[in-house]
Amino acid sequence: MTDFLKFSIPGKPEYVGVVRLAVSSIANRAGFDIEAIEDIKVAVAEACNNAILHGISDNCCNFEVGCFLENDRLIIEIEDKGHGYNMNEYVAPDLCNPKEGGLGIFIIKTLMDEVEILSNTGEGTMIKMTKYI
Amino acid sequence: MTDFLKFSIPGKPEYVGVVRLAVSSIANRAGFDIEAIEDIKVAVAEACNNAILHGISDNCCNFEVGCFLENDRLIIEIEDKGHGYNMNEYVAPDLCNPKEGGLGIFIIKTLMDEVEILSNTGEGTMIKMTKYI
Amino acid sequence: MTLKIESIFNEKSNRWIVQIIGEMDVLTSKELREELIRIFNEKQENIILDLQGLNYIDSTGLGVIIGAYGRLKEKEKEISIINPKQNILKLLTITGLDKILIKQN
Amino acid sequence: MTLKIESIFNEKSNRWIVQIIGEMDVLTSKELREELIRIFNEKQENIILDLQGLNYIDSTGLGVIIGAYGRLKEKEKEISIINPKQNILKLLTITGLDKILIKQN
Ligand SMILES: Nc1ncnc2c1ncn2[C@@H]1O[C@H](COP(=O)(O)OP(=O)(O)O)[C@@H](O)[C@H]1O
Ligand SMILES: Nc1ncnc2c1ncn2[C@@H]1O[C@H](COP(=O)(O)OP(=O)(O)O)[C@@H](O)[C@H]1O
Repeated sequence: MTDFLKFSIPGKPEYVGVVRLAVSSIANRAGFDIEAIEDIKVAVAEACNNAILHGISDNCCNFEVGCFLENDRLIIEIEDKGHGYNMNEYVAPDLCNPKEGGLGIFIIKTLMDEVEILSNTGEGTMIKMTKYI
Repeated sequence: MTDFLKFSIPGKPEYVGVVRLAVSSIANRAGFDIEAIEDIKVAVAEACNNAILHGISDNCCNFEVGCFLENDRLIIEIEDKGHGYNMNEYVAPDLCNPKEGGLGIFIIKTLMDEVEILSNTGEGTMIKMTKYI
Repeated sequence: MTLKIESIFNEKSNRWIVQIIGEMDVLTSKELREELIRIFNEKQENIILDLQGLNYIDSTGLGVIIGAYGRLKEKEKEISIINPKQNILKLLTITGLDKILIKQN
Repeated sequence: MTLKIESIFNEKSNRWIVQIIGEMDVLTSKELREELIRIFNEKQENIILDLQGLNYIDSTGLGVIIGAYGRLKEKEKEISIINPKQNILKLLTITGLDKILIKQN
Protein backbone atom coordinates (compact mmCIF):
# COMPACT_ATOMS: atom_id res chain seq x y z
CA MET A 1 0.00 0.00 0.00
CA THR A 2 1.24 3.44 -0.89
CA ASP A 3 0.97 6.48 1.34
CA PHE A 4 1.10 9.75 -0.55
CA LEU A 5 2.12 13.15 0.77
CA LYS A 6 2.24 16.33 -1.25
CA PHE A 7 3.66 19.73 -0.43
CA SER A 8 3.12 22.95 -2.30
CA ILE A 9 5.96 25.33 -1.43
CA PRO A 10 6.72 28.95 -2.36
CA GLY A 11 9.64 29.19 -4.78
CA LYS A 12 11.93 30.96 -2.31
CA PRO A 13 15.14 29.89 -0.57
CA GLU A 14 13.47 30.51 2.81
CA TYR A 15 11.32 27.40 2.50
CA VAL A 16 13.86 24.76 1.50
CA GLY A 17 14.50 24.16 5.21
CA VAL A 18 10.81 23.35 5.75
CA VAL A 19 10.92 20.75 2.96
CA ARG A 20 14.14 19.30 4.34
CA LEU A 21 12.63 18.80 7.78
CA ALA A 22 9.40 17.34 6.44
CA VAL A 23 11.18 14.94 4.10
CA SER A 24 13.60 13.82 6.84
CA SER A 25 10.65 13.06 9.04
CA ILE A 26 8.94 11.07 6.27
CA ALA A 27 12.13 9.13 5.52
CA ASN A 28 12.53 8.37 9.22
CA ARG A 29 8.93 7.14 9.31
CA ALA A 30 9.62 4.96 6.26
CA GLY A 31 12.37 3.20 8.19
CA PHE A 32 15.55 4.48 6.53
CA ASP A 33 18.74 4.60 8.59
CA ILE A 34 20.39 7.91 9.49
CA GLU A 35 22.79 7.94 6.54
CA ALA A 36 20.00 7.25 4.03
CA ILE A 37 17.79 9.91 5.62
CA GLU A 38 20.64 12.38 5.18
CA ASP A 39 21.10 11.32 1.53
CA ILE A 40 17.41 11.81 0.80
CA LYS A 41 17.38 15.17 2.57
CA VAL A 42 20.34 16.47 0.57
CA ALA A 43 19.01 15.16 -2.76
CA VAL A 44 15.56 16.68 -2.23
CA ALA A 45 17.09 19.99 -1.15
CA GLU A 46 19.22 20.09 -4.32
CA ALA A 47 16.12 19.55 -6.45
CA CYS A 48 14.30 22.31 -4.53
CA ASN A 49 17.26 24.63 -5.07
CA ASN A 50 17.04 23.97 -8.80
CA ALA A 51 13.29 24.58 -8.88
CA ILE A 52 13.82 27.87 -7.04
CA LEU A 53 17.02 29.12 -8.70
CA HIS A 54 16.55 27.91 -12.28
CA GLY A 55 12.87 26.97 -12.61
CA ILE A 56 10.86 29.72 -10.95
CA SER A 57 13.60 32.29 -10.90
CA ASP A 58 11.45 35.24 -9.88
CA ASN A 59 9.85 33.95 -6.65
CA CYS A 60 6.52 34.14 -8.45
CA CYS A 61 4.97 30.83 -7.69
CA ASN A 62 4.94 27.59 -5.81
CA PHE A 63 6.54 24.29 -6.70
CA GLU A 64 5.45 20.85 -5.57
CA VAL A 65 7.04 17.99 -3.74
CA GLY A 66 5.25 14.64 -3.83
CA CYS A 67 6.32 11.69 -1.68
CA PHE A 68 5.17 8.13 -2.29
CA LEU A 69 5.93 5.67 0.50
CA GLU A 70 5.86 2.13 -0.74
CA ASN A 71 6.81 -1.02 1.15
CA ASP A 72 10.33 -1.20 -0.17
CA ARG A 73 11.03 2.33 -1.42
CA LEU A 74 10.43 6.05 -1.13
CA ILE A 75 9.77 7.96 -4.36
CA ILE A 76 9.98 11.73 -4.34
CA GLU A 77 8.95 13.99 -7.20
CA ILE A 78 9.84 17.67 -7.31
CA GLU A 79 7.99 19.60 -9.96
CA ASP A 80 8.06 23.22 -11.03
CA LYS A 81 6.12 24.98 -13.80
CA GLY A 82 9.09 27.22 -14.44
CA HIS A 83 11.50 27.89 -17.30
CA GLY A 84 12.55 24.30 -17.92
CA TYR A 85 15.80 23.57 -19.76
CA ASN A 86 17.24 21.61 -22.61
CA MET A 87 18.54 18.47 -20.99
CA ASN A 88 20.79 17.68 -23.96
CA GLU A 89 22.91 20.63 -22.96
CA TYR A 90 23.53 19.26 -19.48
CA VAL A 91 27.23 18.61 -18.84
CA ALA A 92 28.27 16.51 -15.86
CA PRO A 93 30.78 18.31 -13.63
CA ASP A 94 34.49 17.71 -14.19
CA LEU A 95 35.49 16.62 -10.70
CA CYS A 96 39.19 17.25 -11.38
CA ASN A 97 38.49 20.84 -12.21
CA PRO A 98 35.93 22.10 -9.67
CA LYS A 99 33.65 24.99 -10.55
CA GLU A 100 31.32 27.01 -8.36
CA GLY A 101 28.16 25.56 -9.85
CA GLY A 102 26.91 22.47 -11.60
CA LEU A 103 27.06 19.93 -8.76
CA GLY A 104 23.34 19.63 -7.91
CA ILE A 105 22.13 16.99 -10.35
CA PHE A 106 25.37 15.06 -9.97
CA ILE A 107 24.87 14.91 -6.18
CA ILE A 108 21.24 13.82 -6.58
CA LYS A 109 22.22 11.00 -8.94
CA THR A 110 24.98 9.84 -6.61
CA LEU A 111 22.85 9.78 -3.48
CA MET A 112 19.63 8.29 -4.84
CA ASP A 113 19.11 4.84 -6.35
CA GLU A 114 17.11 5.96 -9.39
CA VAL A 115 16.70 9.43 -10.88
CA GLU A 116 14.57 10.49 -13.83
CA ILE A 117 14.31 14.05 -15.11
CA LEU A 118 11.74 15.48 -17.48
CA SER A 119 12.14 19.06 -18.58
CA ASN A 120 10.70 21.16 -21.36
CA THR A 121 11.84 24.69 -22.09
CA GLY A 122 9.07 27.09 -21.13
CA GLU A 123 6.98 24.40 -19.46
CA GLY A 124 8.86 23.29 -16.40
CA THR A 125 10.77 20.46 -14.85
CA MET A 126 9.95 17.26 -12.99
CA ILE A 127 12.60 15.23 -11.23
CA LYS A 128 11.67 11.85 -9.80
CA MET A 129 14.03 10.15 -7.40
CA THR A 130 13.76 6.77 -5.74
CA LYS A 131 15.55 5.32 -2.75
CA TYR A 132 15.11 1.69 -1.72
CA ILE A 133 14.75 0.93 1.97
CA MET B 1 2.58 39.74 0.65
CA THR B 2 1.34 36.29 1.53
CA ASP B 3 3.35 33.11 1.21
CA PHE B 4 1.21 30.01 0.90
CA LEU B 5 2.17 26.43 1.74
CA LYS B 6 -0.10 23.45 1.41
CA PHE B 7 0.32 19.88 2.61
CA SER B 8 -1.73 16.87 1.64
CA ILE B 9 -1.32 14.22 4.33
CA PRO B 10 -2.60 10.63 4.70
CA GLY B 11 -5.29 10.39 7.36
CA LYS B 12 -3.20 8.26 9.68
CA PRO B 13 -1.72 8.93 13.14
CA GLU B 14 1.76 8.14 11.74
CA TYR B 15 1.89 11.42 9.84
CA VAL B 16 0.86 13.94 12.49
CA GLY B 17 4.52 14.18 13.51
CA VAL B 18 5.47 15.23 9.96
CA VAL B 19 2.91 18.04 10.03
CA ARG B 20 4.07 19.11 13.48
CA LEU B 21 7.67 19.43 12.34
CA ALA B 22 6.76 21.25 9.13
CA VAL B 23 4.45 23.70 10.89
CA SER B 24 7.02 24.39 13.63
CA SER B 25 9.54 25.18 10.97
CA ILE B 26 7.11 27.53 9.19
CA ALA B 27 6.20 29.28 12.45
CA ASN B 28 9.89 29.68 13.24
CA ARG B 29 10.43 31.17 9.78
CA ALA B 30 7.51 33.55 10.36
CA GLY B 31 9.28 34.93 13.42
CA PHE B 32 7.22 33.56 16.33
CA ASP B 33 8.95 33.00 19.67
CA ILE B 34 9.43 29.53 21.12
CA GLU B 35 6.26 29.56 23.21
CA ALA B 36 4.11 30.68 20.28
CA ILE B 37 5.70 28.06 18.01
CA GLU B 38 4.80 25.42 20.59
CA ASP B 39 1.20 26.74 20.80
CA ILE B 40 0.81 26.59 17.02
CA LYS B 41 2.31 23.10 16.89
CA VAL B 42 -0.07 21.77 19.53
CA ALA B 43 -3.14 23.45 18.01
CA VAL B 44 -2.39 22.15 14.51
CA ALA B 45 -1.73 18.66 15.85
CA GLU B 46 -5.09 18.66 17.67
CA ALA B 47 -6.85 19.62 14.44
CA CYS B 48 -4.98 16.86 12.57
CA ASN B 49 -5.99 14.36 15.27
CA ASN B 50 -9.62 15.35 14.77
CA ALA B 51 -9.38 15.04 10.99
CA ILE B 52 -7.86 11.57 11.41
CA LEU B 53 -9.92 10.23 14.32
CA HIS B 54 -13.33 11.77 13.63
CA GLY B 55 -13.20 13.02 10.03
CA ILE B 56 -11.59 10.28 7.95
CA SER B 57 -12.01 7.52 10.46
CA ASP B 58 -11.01 4.66 8.17
CA ASN B 59 -7.53 5.80 6.99
CA CYS B 60 -9.02 6.03 3.52
CA CYS B 61 -7.86 9.36 2.31
CA ASN B 62 -5.74 12.42 2.73
CA PHE B 63 -6.53 15.64 4.51
CA GLU B 64 -5.04 19.06 3.81
CA VAL B 65 -3.16 21.62 5.80
CA GLY B 66 -2.82 25.11 4.30
CA CYS B 67 -0.55 27.78 5.80
CA PHE B 68 -0.77 31.45 4.91
CA LEU B 69 2.12 33.59 6.12
CA GLU B 70 1.15 37.23 6.23
CA ASN B 71 3.17 40.13 7.62
CA ASP B 72 1.52 40.15 11.01
CA ARG B 73 -0.06 36.69 11.29
CA LEU B 74 0.02 33.02 10.40
CA ILE B 75 -3.26 31.45 9.29
CA ILE B 76 -3.56 27.67 9.19
CA GLU B 77 -6.47 25.75 7.72
CA ILE B 78 -6.96 22.04 8.29
CA GLU B 79 -9.56 20.48 6.05
CA ASP B 80 -10.91 16.97 5.70
CA LYS B 81 -13.57 15.60 3.40
CA GLY B 82 -14.71 13.19 6.10
CA HIS B 83 -17.83 12.60 8.17
CA GLY B 84 -18.28 16.13 9.44
CA TYR B 85 -20.36 16.78 12.57
CA ASN B 86 -23.17 18.85 13.92
CA MET B 87 -21.44 21.74 15.60
CA ASN B 88 -24.54 22.62 17.62
CA GLU B 89 -23.99 19.43 19.59
CA TYR B 90 -20.48 20.45 20.64
CA VAL B 91 -20.16 20.76 24.41
CA ALA B 92 -17.13 22.52 25.90
CA PRO B 93 -15.30 20.36 28.44
CA ASP B 94 -16.17 20.72 32.14
CA LEU B 95 -12.72 21.44 33.53
CA CYS B 96 -13.79 20.58 37.08
CA ASN B 97 -14.81 17.13 36.00
CA PRO B 98 -12.15 15.86 33.60
CA LYS B 99 -13.03 13.23 31.02
CA GLU B 100 -10.79 11.22 28.72
CA GLY B 101 -11.87 13.03 25.57
CA GLY B 102 -13.24 16.35 24.44
CA LEU B 103 -10.24 18.62 25.05
CA GLY B 104 -9.02 19.11 21.48
CA ILE B 105 -11.12 22.04 20.25
CA PHE B 106 -10.89 23.70 23.68
CA ILE B 107 -7.08 23.54 23.53
CA ILE B 108 -7.04 24.93 19.98
CA LYS B 109 -9.27 27.86 20.99
CA THR B 110 -7.14 28.61 24.03
CA LEU B 111 -3.81 28.55 22.20
CA MET B 112 -4.73 30.40 19.01
CA ASP B 113 -5.93 34.00 18.64
CA GLU B 114 -8.83 33.30 16.28
CA VAL B 115 -10.54 30.01 15.45
CA GLU B 116 -13.33 29.35 12.97
CA ILE B 117 -14.86 25.95 12.31
CA LEU B 118 -17.06 24.93 9.41
CA SER B 119 -18.47 21.43 9.42
CA ASN B 120 -21.26 19.69 7.57
CA THR B 121 -22.34 16.17 8.33
CA GLY B 122 -21.33 13.90 5.48
CA GLU B 123 -19.24 16.57 3.78
CA GLY B 124 -16.32 17.27 6.04
CA THR B 125 -14.74 19.83 8.30
CA MET B 126 -12.56 22.90 7.91
CA ILE B 127 -10.92 24.57 10.86
CA LYS B 128 -9.16 27.88 10.35
CA MET B 129 -6.87 29.19 13.06
CA THR B 130 -4.94 32.44 13.23
CA LYS B 131 -2.03 33.49 15.40
CA TYR B 132 -0.68 37.05 15.36
CA ILE B 133 3.06 37.52 15.41
CA MET C 1 8.67 10.41 17.22
CA THR C 2 9.11 7.84 19.90
CA LEU C 3 7.98 7.18 23.42
CA LYS C 4 9.94 5.34 26.07
CA ILE C 5 8.29 4.28 29.31
CA GLU C 6 10.11 2.93 32.36
CA SER C 7 8.12 1.79 35.38
CA ILE C 8 9.70 0.95 38.70
CA PHE C 9 7.90 0.04 41.89
CA ASN C 10 9.53 1.90 44.75
CA GLU C 11 9.20 -0.37 47.79
CA LYS C 12 10.27 2.36 50.22
CA SER C 13 7.59 4.87 49.30
CA ASN C 14 5.22 2.08 48.23
CA ARG C 15 4.33 3.58 44.87
CA TRP C 16 4.99 3.30 41.17
CA ILE C 17 7.41 5.72 39.53
CA VAL C 18 6.84 5.88 35.78
CA GLN C 19 9.36 7.75 33.67
CA ILE C 20 7.91 8.94 30.36
CA ILE C 21 10.49 9.94 27.78
CA GLY C 22 9.95 11.35 24.29
CA GLU C 23 6.66 12.42 22.75
CA MET C 24 3.17 11.33 23.68
CA ASP C 25 0.66 11.85 20.92
CA VAL C 26 -2.12 10.22 18.91
CA LEU C 27 0.37 7.61 17.67
CA THR C 28 2.17 6.69 20.88
CA SER C 29 -0.14 7.41 23.81
CA LYS C 30 -1.85 4.03 23.75
CA GLU C 31 1.47 2.54 24.88
CA LEU C 32 1.17 4.53 28.09
CA ARG C 33 -2.46 3.48 28.52
CA GLU C 34 -1.46 -0.20 28.34
CA GLU C 35 1.51 0.25 30.65
CA LEU C 36 -0.55 2.08 33.30
CA ILE C 37 -3.19 -0.66 33.20
CA ARG C 38 -0.53 -3.37 33.41
CA ILE C 39 1.33 -1.97 36.42
CA PHE C 40 -1.85 -1.11 38.32
CA ASN C 41 -3.03 -4.69 37.80
CA GLU C 42 0.31 -5.89 39.12
CA LYS C 43 0.17 -3.72 42.26
CA GLN C 44 -2.68 -1.40 43.14
CA GLU C 45 -0.71 1.51 44.56
CA ASN C 46 -0.28 5.21 43.80
CA ILE C 47 1.45 6.17 40.57
CA ILE C 48 3.88 9.04 40.03
CA LEU C 49 4.46 10.07 36.41
CA ASP C 50 7.90 11.62 36.06
CA LEU C 51 7.68 13.85 32.96
CA GLN C 52 11.23 15.21 33.09
CA GLY C 53 12.01 13.56 29.74
CA LEU C 54 8.67 14.26 28.05
CA ASN C 55 8.96 16.87 25.31
CA TYR C 56 5.46 16.87 23.90
CA ILE C 57 1.94 15.84 24.82
CA ASP C 58 -1.38 16.25 23.04
CA SER C 59 -5.00 15.76 24.14
CA THR C 60 -4.83 12.00 23.50
CA GLY C 61 -1.89 11.82 25.90
CA LEU C 62 -3.73 13.93 28.47
CA GLY C 63 -6.76 11.67 27.96
CA VAL C 64 -4.71 8.61 28.87
CA ILE C 65 -3.62 10.25 32.12
CA ILE C 66 -7.20 11.33 32.92
CA GLY C 67 -8.37 7.78 32.21
CA ALA C 68 -5.82 6.37 34.66
CA TYR C 69 -6.78 9.04 37.21
CA GLY C 70 -10.39 7.79 37.05
CA ARG C 71 -9.46 4.10 37.35
CA LEU C 72 -7.16 4.73 40.31
CA LYS C 73 -9.73 6.92 42.05
CA GLU C 74 -12.22 4.06 42.02
CA LYS C 75 -9.69 2.08 44.09
CA GLU C 76 -8.94 5.12 46.25
CA LYS C 77 -5.46 5.52 44.78
CA GLU C 78 -3.87 8.56 43.20
CA ILE C 79 -1.91 9.36 40.08
CA SER C 80 0.23 12.48 40.03
CA ILE C 81 2.74 14.27 37.86
CA ILE C 82 6.22 15.56 38.68
CA ASN C 83 8.79 17.52 36.67
CA PRO C 84 6.66 18.65 33.71
CA LYS C 85 8.46 20.88 31.23
CA GLN C 86 7.17 24.41 30.65
CA ASN C 87 5.18 23.59 27.50
CA ILE C 88 3.52 20.60 29.15
CA LEU C 89 2.76 22.53 32.34
CA LYS C 90 1.02 25.10 30.14
CA LEU C 91 -1.34 22.47 28.73
CA LEU C 92 -2.00 21.04 32.20
CA THR C 93 -2.80 24.53 33.44
CA ILE C 94 -5.17 25.59 30.65
CA THR C 95 -7.10 22.32 30.99
CA GLY C 96 -7.25 22.59 34.80
CA LEU C 97 -5.50 19.23 35.12
CA ASP C 98 -2.68 20.79 37.16
CA LYS C 99 -5.10 21.08 40.09
CA ILE C 100 -5.80 17.38 40.27
CA LEU C 101 -2.52 15.97 38.99
CA ILE C 102 0.16 18.18 40.50
CA LYS C 103 0.62 18.01 44.26
CA GLN C 104 1.12 21.33 45.97
CA ASN C 105 3.55 21.20 48.87
CA MET D 1 18.09 27.30 10.03
CA THR D 2 20.91 29.59 10.89
CA LEU D 3 24.56 30.04 10.13
CA LYS D 4 27.16 31.49 12.47
CA ILE D 5 30.62 32.39 11.20
CA GLU D 6 33.57 33.34 13.40
CA SER D 7 36.84 34.37 11.77
CA ILE D 8 40.07 34.80 13.71
CA PHE D 9 43.47 35.58 12.26
CA ASN D 10 46.00 33.35 13.98
CA GLU D 11 49.25 35.37 14.11
CA LYS D 12 51.36 32.38 15.15
CA SER D 13 50.48 30.16 12.21
CA ASN D 14 49.86 33.20 9.99
CA ARG D 15 46.49 32.07 8.69
CA TRP D 16 42.77 32.62 9.04
CA ILE D 17 40.74 30.15 11.12
CA VAL D 18 37.05 30.36 10.20
CA GLN D 19 34.57 28.48 12.36
CA ILE D 20 31.33 27.69 10.53
CA ILE D 21 28.44 26.72 12.77
CA GLY D 22 24.91 25.66 11.82
CA GLU D 23 23.61 24.98 8.33
CA MET D 24 24.96 26.25 5.04
CA ASP D 25 22.42 26.15 2.26
CA VAL D 26 20.83 28.15 -0.54
CA LEU D 27 19.56 30.66 2.02
CA THR D 28 22.64 31.16 4.18
CA SER D 29 25.71 30.39 2.11
CA LYS D 30 26.08 33.87 0.68
CA GLU D 31 27.00 35.01 4.20
CA LEU D 32 30.07 32.80 4.01
CA ARG D 33 30.92 34.08 0.54
CA GLU D 34 30.93 37.66 1.82
CA GLU D 35 32.90 36.80 4.93
CA LEU D 36 35.59 34.93 2.97
CA ILE D 37 35.95 37.84 0.56
CA ARG D 38 36.11 40.31 3.45
CA ILE D 39 38.82 38.53 5.44
CA PHE D 40 40.95 37.77 2.39
CA ASN D 41 40.82 41.45 1.46
CA GLU D 42 41.89 42.27 4.99
CA LYS D 43 44.86 39.87 4.95
CA GLN D 44 45.83 37.70 1.98
CA GLU D 45 46.81 34.54 3.84
CA ASN D 46 45.75 30.91 3.90
CA ILE D 47 42.30 30.08 5.26
CA ILE D 48 41.31 27.08 7.37
CA LEU D 49 37.59 26.33 7.55
CA ASP D 50 36.77 24.54 10.80
CA LEU D 51 33.54 22.61 10.12
CA GLN D 52 33.22 20.98 13.55
CA GLY D 53 29.94 22.85 14.16
CA LEU D 54 28.54 22.54 10.63
CA ASN D 55 25.59 20.14 10.45
CA TYR D 56 24.53 20.55 6.86
CA ILE D 57 25.86 21.76 3.55
CA ASP D 58 24.38 21.75 0.06
CA SER D 59 25.84 22.43 -3.38
CA THR D 60 25.50 26.20 -2.97
CA GLY D 61 27.61 25.95 0.19
CA LEU D 62 30.17 23.79 -1.60
CA GLY D 63 30.12 26.32 -4.46
CA VAL D 64 31.07 29.12 -2.09
CA ILE D 65 34.08 27.13 -0.87
CA ILE D 66 35.12 26.27 -4.44
CA GLY D 67 34.82 29.95 -5.36
CA ALA D 68 37.10 30.94 -2.50
CA TYR D 69 39.52 28.15 -3.47
CA GLY D 70 39.80 29.69 -6.95
CA ARG D 71 40.29 33.25 -5.70
CA LEU D 72 42.97 32.19 -3.21
CA LYS D 73 44.77 30.06 -5.79
CA GLU D 74 45.20 33.13 -8.03
CA LYS D 75 47.15 34.73 -5.18
CA GLU D 76 49.00 31.46 -4.49
CA LYS D 77 47.20 30.91 -1.23
CA GLU D 78 45.24 27.89 -0.01
CA ILE D 79 41.89 27.22 1.61
CA SER D 80 41.39 23.95 3.46
CA ILE D 81 38.86 22.17 5.62
CA ILE D 82 39.22 20.54 9.03
CA ASN D 83 36.84 18.55 11.23
CA PRO D 84 34.01 17.85 8.76
CA LYS D 85 31.21 15.69 10.16
CA GLN D 86 30.50 12.33 8.52
CA ASN D 87 27.61 13.59 6.34
CA ILE D 88 29.63 16.54 5.09
CA LEU D 89 32.73 14.41 4.46
CA LYS D 90 30.52 12.18 2.32
CA LEU D 91 29.55 15.10 0.08
CA LEU D 92 33.17 16.28 -0.14
CA THR D 93 34.21 12.76 -1.14
CA ILE D 94 31.59 12.14 -3.82
CA THR D 95 32.34 15.49 -5.43
CA GLY D 96 36.13 14.92 -5.26
CA LEU D 97 36.52 18.10 -3.21
CA ASP D 98 38.16 16.17 -0.38
CA LYS D 99 41.28 15.81 -2.57
CA ILE D 100 41.83 19.54 -2.92
CA LEU D 101 40.34 20.79 0.36
CA ILE D 102 41.40 18.25 2.97
CA LYS D 103 45.13 18.09 3.76
CA GLN D 104 46.51 14.59 4.10
CA ASN D 105 49.16 14.27 6.77
N1 LIG E 1 14.24 22.86 -12.18
C1 LIG E 1 15.02 23.37 -13.16
N2 LIG E 1 14.56 24.33 -13.99
C2 LIG E 1 15.33 24.85 -14.98
N3 LIG E 1 16.62 24.47 -15.18
C3 LIG E 1 17.14 23.53 -14.40
C4 LIG E 1 16.39 22.93 -13.36
N4 LIG E 1 17.17 22.01 -12.74
C5 LIG E 1 18.35 22.03 -13.37
N5 LIG E 1 18.36 22.94 -14.38
C6 LIG E 1 19.46 23.25 -15.29
O1 LIG E 1 20.47 22.26 -15.14
C7 LIG E 1 21.71 22.88 -14.78
C8 LIG E 1 22.52 21.97 -13.87
O2 LIG E 1 21.93 21.87 -12.61
P1 LIG E 1 22.76 21.40 -11.35
O3 LIG E 1 23.53 20.17 -11.70
O4 LIG E 1 21.82 21.26 -10.21
O5 LIG E 1 23.82 22.53 -11.06
P2 LIG E 1 23.59 24.09 -10.73
O6 LIG E 1 22.21 24.22 -10.18
O7 LIG E 1 24.63 24.43 -9.73
O8 LIG E 1 23.78 24.81 -12.02
C9 LIG E 1 21.33 24.20 -14.17
O9 LIG E 1 22.36 25.15 -14.26
C10 LIG E 1 20.11 24.58 -14.99
O10 LIG E 1 20.50 25.16 -16.22
N1 LIG F 1 -12.65 16.94 11.76
C1 LIG F 1 -13.73 16.45 12.42
N2 LIG F 1 -14.59 15.63 11.80
C2 LIG F 1 -15.68 15.14 12.45
N3 LIG F 1 -15.98 15.44 13.73
C3 LIG F 1 -15.17 16.26 14.40
C4 LIG F 1 -14.01 16.81 13.79
N4 LIG F 1 -13.41 17.62 14.71
C5 LIG F 1 -14.14 17.55 15.82
N5 LIG F 1 -15.21 16.73 15.66
C6 LIG F 1 -16.25 16.43 16.65
O1 LIG F 1 -16.13 17.31 17.76
C7 LIG F 1 -15.93 16.59 18.97
C8 LIG F 1 -15.03 17.37 19.93
O2 LIG F 1 -13.70 17.39 19.44
P1 LIG F 1 -12.50 17.70 20.42
O3 LIG F 1 -12.83 18.87 21.25
O4 LIG F 1 -11.27 17.79 19.61
O5 LIG F 1 -12.42 16.44 21.41
P2 LIG F 1 -12.17 14.89 21.07
O6 LIG F 1 -11.51 14.82 19.73
O7 LIG F 1 -11.32 14.39 22.17
O8 LIG F 1 -13.54 14.26 21.09
C9 LIG F 1 -15.38 15.24 18.53
O9 LIG F 1 -15.62 14.23 19.46
C10 LIG F 1 -16.11 15.03 17.22
O10 LIG F 1 -17.40 14.53 17.43
